[in-house]
Amino acid sequence: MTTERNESAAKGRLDTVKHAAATPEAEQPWKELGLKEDEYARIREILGRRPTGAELAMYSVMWSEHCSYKSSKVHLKQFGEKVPVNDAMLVGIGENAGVVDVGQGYAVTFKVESHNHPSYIEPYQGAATGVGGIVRDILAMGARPVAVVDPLRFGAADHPDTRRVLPGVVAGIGGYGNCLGLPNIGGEVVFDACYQGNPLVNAGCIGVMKHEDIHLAKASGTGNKVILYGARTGGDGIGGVSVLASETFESTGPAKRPAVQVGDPFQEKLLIECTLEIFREKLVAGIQDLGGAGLSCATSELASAGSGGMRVELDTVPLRDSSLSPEEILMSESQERMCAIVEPQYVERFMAICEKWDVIATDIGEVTEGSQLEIFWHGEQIVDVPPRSVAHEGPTYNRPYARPDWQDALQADDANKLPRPATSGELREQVLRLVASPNQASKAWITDQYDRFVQGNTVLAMPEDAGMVRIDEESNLGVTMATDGNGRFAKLDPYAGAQLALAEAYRNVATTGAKPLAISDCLNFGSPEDPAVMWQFAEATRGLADGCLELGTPVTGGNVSLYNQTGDAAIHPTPVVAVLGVIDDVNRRTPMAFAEEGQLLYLLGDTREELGGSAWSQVVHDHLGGVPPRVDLGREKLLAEILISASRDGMIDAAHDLSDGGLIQAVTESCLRGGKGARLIVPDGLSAFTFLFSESAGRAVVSIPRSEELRFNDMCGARGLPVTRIGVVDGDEIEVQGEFSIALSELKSAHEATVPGLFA
Amino acid sequence: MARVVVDVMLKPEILDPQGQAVQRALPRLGFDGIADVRQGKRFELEVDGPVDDAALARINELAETFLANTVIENFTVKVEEEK
Amino acid sequence: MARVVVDVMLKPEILDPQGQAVQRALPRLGFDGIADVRQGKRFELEVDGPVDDAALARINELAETFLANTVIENFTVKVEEEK
Amino acid sequence: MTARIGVVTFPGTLDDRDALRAVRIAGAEPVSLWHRDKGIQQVDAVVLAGGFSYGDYLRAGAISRFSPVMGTIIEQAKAGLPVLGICNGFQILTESHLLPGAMLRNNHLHFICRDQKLRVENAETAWTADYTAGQEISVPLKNIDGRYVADERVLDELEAEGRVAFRYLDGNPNGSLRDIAGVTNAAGNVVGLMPHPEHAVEPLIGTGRTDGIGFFSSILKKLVNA
Ligand SMILES: Nc1ncnc2c1ncn2[C@@H]1O[C@H](COP(=O)(O)OP(=O)(O)O)[C@@H](O)[C@H]1O
Ligand SMILES: [Mg+2]
Repeated sequence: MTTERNESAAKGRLDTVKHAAATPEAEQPWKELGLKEDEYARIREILGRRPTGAELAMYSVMWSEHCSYKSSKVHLKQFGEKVPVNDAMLVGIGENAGVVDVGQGYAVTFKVESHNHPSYIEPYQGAATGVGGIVRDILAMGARPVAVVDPLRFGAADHPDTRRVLPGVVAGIGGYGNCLGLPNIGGEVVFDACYQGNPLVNAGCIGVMKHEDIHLAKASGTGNKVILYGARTGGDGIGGVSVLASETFESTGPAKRPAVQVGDPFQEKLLIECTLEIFREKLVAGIQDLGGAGLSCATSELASAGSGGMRVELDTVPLRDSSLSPEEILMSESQERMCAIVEPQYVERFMAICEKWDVIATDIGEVTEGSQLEIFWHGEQIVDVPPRSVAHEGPTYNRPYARPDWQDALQADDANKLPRPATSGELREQVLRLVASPNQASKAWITDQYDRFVQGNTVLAMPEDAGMVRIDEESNLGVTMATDGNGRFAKLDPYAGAQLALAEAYRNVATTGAKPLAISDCLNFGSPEDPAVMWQFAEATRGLADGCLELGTPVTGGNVSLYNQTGDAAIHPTPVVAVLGVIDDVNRRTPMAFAEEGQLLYLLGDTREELGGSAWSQVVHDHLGGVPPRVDLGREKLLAEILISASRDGMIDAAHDLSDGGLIQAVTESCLRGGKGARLIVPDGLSAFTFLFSESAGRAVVSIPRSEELRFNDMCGARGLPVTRIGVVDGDEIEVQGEFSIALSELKSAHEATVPGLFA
Repeated sequence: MARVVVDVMLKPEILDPQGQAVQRALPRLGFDGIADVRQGKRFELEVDGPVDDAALARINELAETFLANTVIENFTVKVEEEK
Repeated sequence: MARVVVDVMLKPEILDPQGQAVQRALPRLGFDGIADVRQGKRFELEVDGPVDDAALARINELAETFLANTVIENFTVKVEEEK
Repeated sequence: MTARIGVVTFPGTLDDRDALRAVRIAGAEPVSLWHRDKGIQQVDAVVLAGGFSYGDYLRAGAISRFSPVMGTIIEQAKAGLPVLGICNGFQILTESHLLPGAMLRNNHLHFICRDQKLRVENAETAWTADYTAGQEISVPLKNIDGRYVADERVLDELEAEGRVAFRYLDGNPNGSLRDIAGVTNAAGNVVGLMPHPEHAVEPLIGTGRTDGIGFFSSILKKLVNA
């Protein structure tokens, strides 16, 4: 019955270009496909006729918010305008992922993407295919993927639905990433009620290549073949277009197609190995992964970036479900597929490599002399469009934005005025509550579900400040990545919040001894149609662009995820920033563990009374108000320089950055990691409370051998970084002199029991 | 005690990598003549008390909300045997 | 084309943590009266040609050597329907 | 003269590069073997590395067992070829019936990645001679189907014959019966274990220990002295 439909379609009911030209008045379901009236009118204007069903399908997905960035583009422009002088950039924004030079002839590409919505509907598969998608992006740049990271946000830790979503998401990320053989070296897990109906599942990947291996997504060279390879195409992820199919094909329309895709990590692993072998033999002229919008996106982007046109015989696409209509094939988001442009003389070899890896590969068309993207179905033309108009010339909106009227009241509700612990006993009790709270507690139960050792190059991974992998076994060159984003800070002040996210990730990278080079981001926000959300977005992007300019770390690419809201309630604005760093010799890396009894603890940076948006205000008072900690990017840069020099010169044995939870959180983590206690002295001029809980930015704590104390102090003094000796590594408890002490064993069980208690 | 079996299979239009892996292996094992393989889950529930309409309705609900994710899976419920 | 179903279940003496996890979740979901849950696999094979004794014998062999690991699992084979 | 040690790559094998590196670090000559080839290039020993061969669909190791290379390896292992199965490799060896028992989903149902303490119970196999019986080592563990089971009779037999080669210490990570982390065949040439010694061969990488190198140095000595 299914082939019958296709045959009858081929016999005349197919909406061909000719038919479209002849029937200008035919009704089309543009509205159901999410297009606005003026957008539909523009398509008609571009084509000089009504679009065919297939063309309408392509425009509707490619002009969607997700693919066209129509609401965010005007703001993202800044990342290309406020570019810091940084000679590491090899490929900038606009490609599948940016590429930076890390020295010794190596280049690194990295990117973070969101898979938020699918992960709420089907946590396992949603998260799994999120990993799959970002890995293909990196692969498409010509790089071998070497590590993944996964910044995650969930609803309240104790909400019953979080019990459904979190274990599924974690199993999905692990199930897919572990099976690909990519070590998971970092990420975040944050709980907040604002994410209840809208968890954030961001996934990032790092890839490594030699400079000469960079591949770009373009189709040029008349006569070159378009080869689709990987999984067969099925009806996944094309929910919306089935409307179109059933309109076009009357009553025999297929059942509603699922909006969720199922991933096959095994197939992806084969795709990776196969593609890398193809790269090694230099067989491709251009390459593109198939992600959102599937073939529509891959063909239009490849053609748009190339010099000529492209002709595709859509009926040659290998299918898993023979009932798919041409529109559906164009839109299908079936996973684990890639599209390559191959010179005719290399096709045979290309096919042989695919055969070796059991990967199906099909010649589906070729690069043509013209300038149009032309798609045929059993010999009849169903698409004839200028590819740029689909891929790059979608609508752009300058949506109205306005500082929300509640922002002032929120900032006026000052967290510094919240009641503080009155006694040492209360202070002690609040420390224990803090380190046991879901956001500050150990995430080992989660991260232990990820393989962090595979490939045998992992130098640092969770719970270290940043992940680090060796990329050259001879020279010990390594790369580092940290991701951060604090939605609470961003809610209080989106401009500062974005800069704090950047500063924290930057600091985390530097803490390990690596030099921060460049960033990628994943901007998770509510509906752009809400002026308050749009203001948050505008402020956050402005903050991030300004911050990158000042820190000298360009934005190499990223991802925007809008409409993260439940009803009218938007999530906290959540810009997640991934900073990539490089270290010449991984032997010099600085770990976080306080492991050497007798070493001195120094606090670097200034501690002010800054509790707005802090973990303390959340855990003890369930409060969000005031302003976030002050941002001083000049100071962040100086701190980073000190941490990097100290690691290079072997002055420090351990370091840990200070962020949410403040000093006591950082010291607890480093002591537990090293299995040693610490005696702390409250510095003059600070209350014990502020010393322990303030979240002032630009700080880190380091452990220094006594023999290096003088040299270290001299270096900091000479460069003007305030440092304070705050104690010593000692014993098996954390003691805050004159206040309280807590046995490591008690801290350990408080810190480690929470997450398994909730989810195991 | 009665046994109720809930079979959960991926919807036909959804990719079934497990079933495909089995199918692809068959020729190598010298088996042919099998056009398609799908792999799903089988749950055997031992039910206390009688499996009346009310009990079956509840098991259907259980299957729908918990044992299967109906976004991607179909299920069937059947009473297997009385012991 | 006929469908043959192979059900594979862990042997009764082998711990089935998946079944147990389902069972443990039931009270939380407000279900009771289910004494035991076991989870296994269901394979649906679409067979070309007739499912005669010879074909069934071969599928039995397939199940025994491949679909099930008889160190830990039992299986059953049944013809389901003719289409 | 050094020994040539082959590492098989199946589709979905992940730790093959790591195993080749470990072989090299130990001083032997690493040789890549391909699942579709029947020949094994006259290697002196074979490592079946970790990963998810064929996606671990159906059961871990169930599909790989039927590959051409395994046909040869099964035959030669029975004739004495030293074979080490790590993680997925161990699963392939049980599916191939070169080692007794079977591997099942971990009792907690999750993938688990951690530093795992083990006791070497049998230091007389081809792959453990550089350890001493009772020695405690730590190597990374990472799997989801790591629960070793066999029936009581088989387990008793293994214990009696000293064929439990490794046991988990400080907590059984997956519900394996009698804390079994690895076993050997009666001849001592075929050894399988779930934890990953090939990830513990360099001081800076992974958990920062080198407790795993002994597997590779053991076999090298045995082959070179033979
Ligand atoms: N979802 C996750 N995936 C991988 N690693 C994670 C994840 N969540 C947290 N981690 C790791 O756990 C450690 C602690 O996380 P976090 O407290 O957020 O670090 P920080 O505050 O330094 O940014 C880090 O090494 C981080 O990379
Ligand atoms: Mg940190």
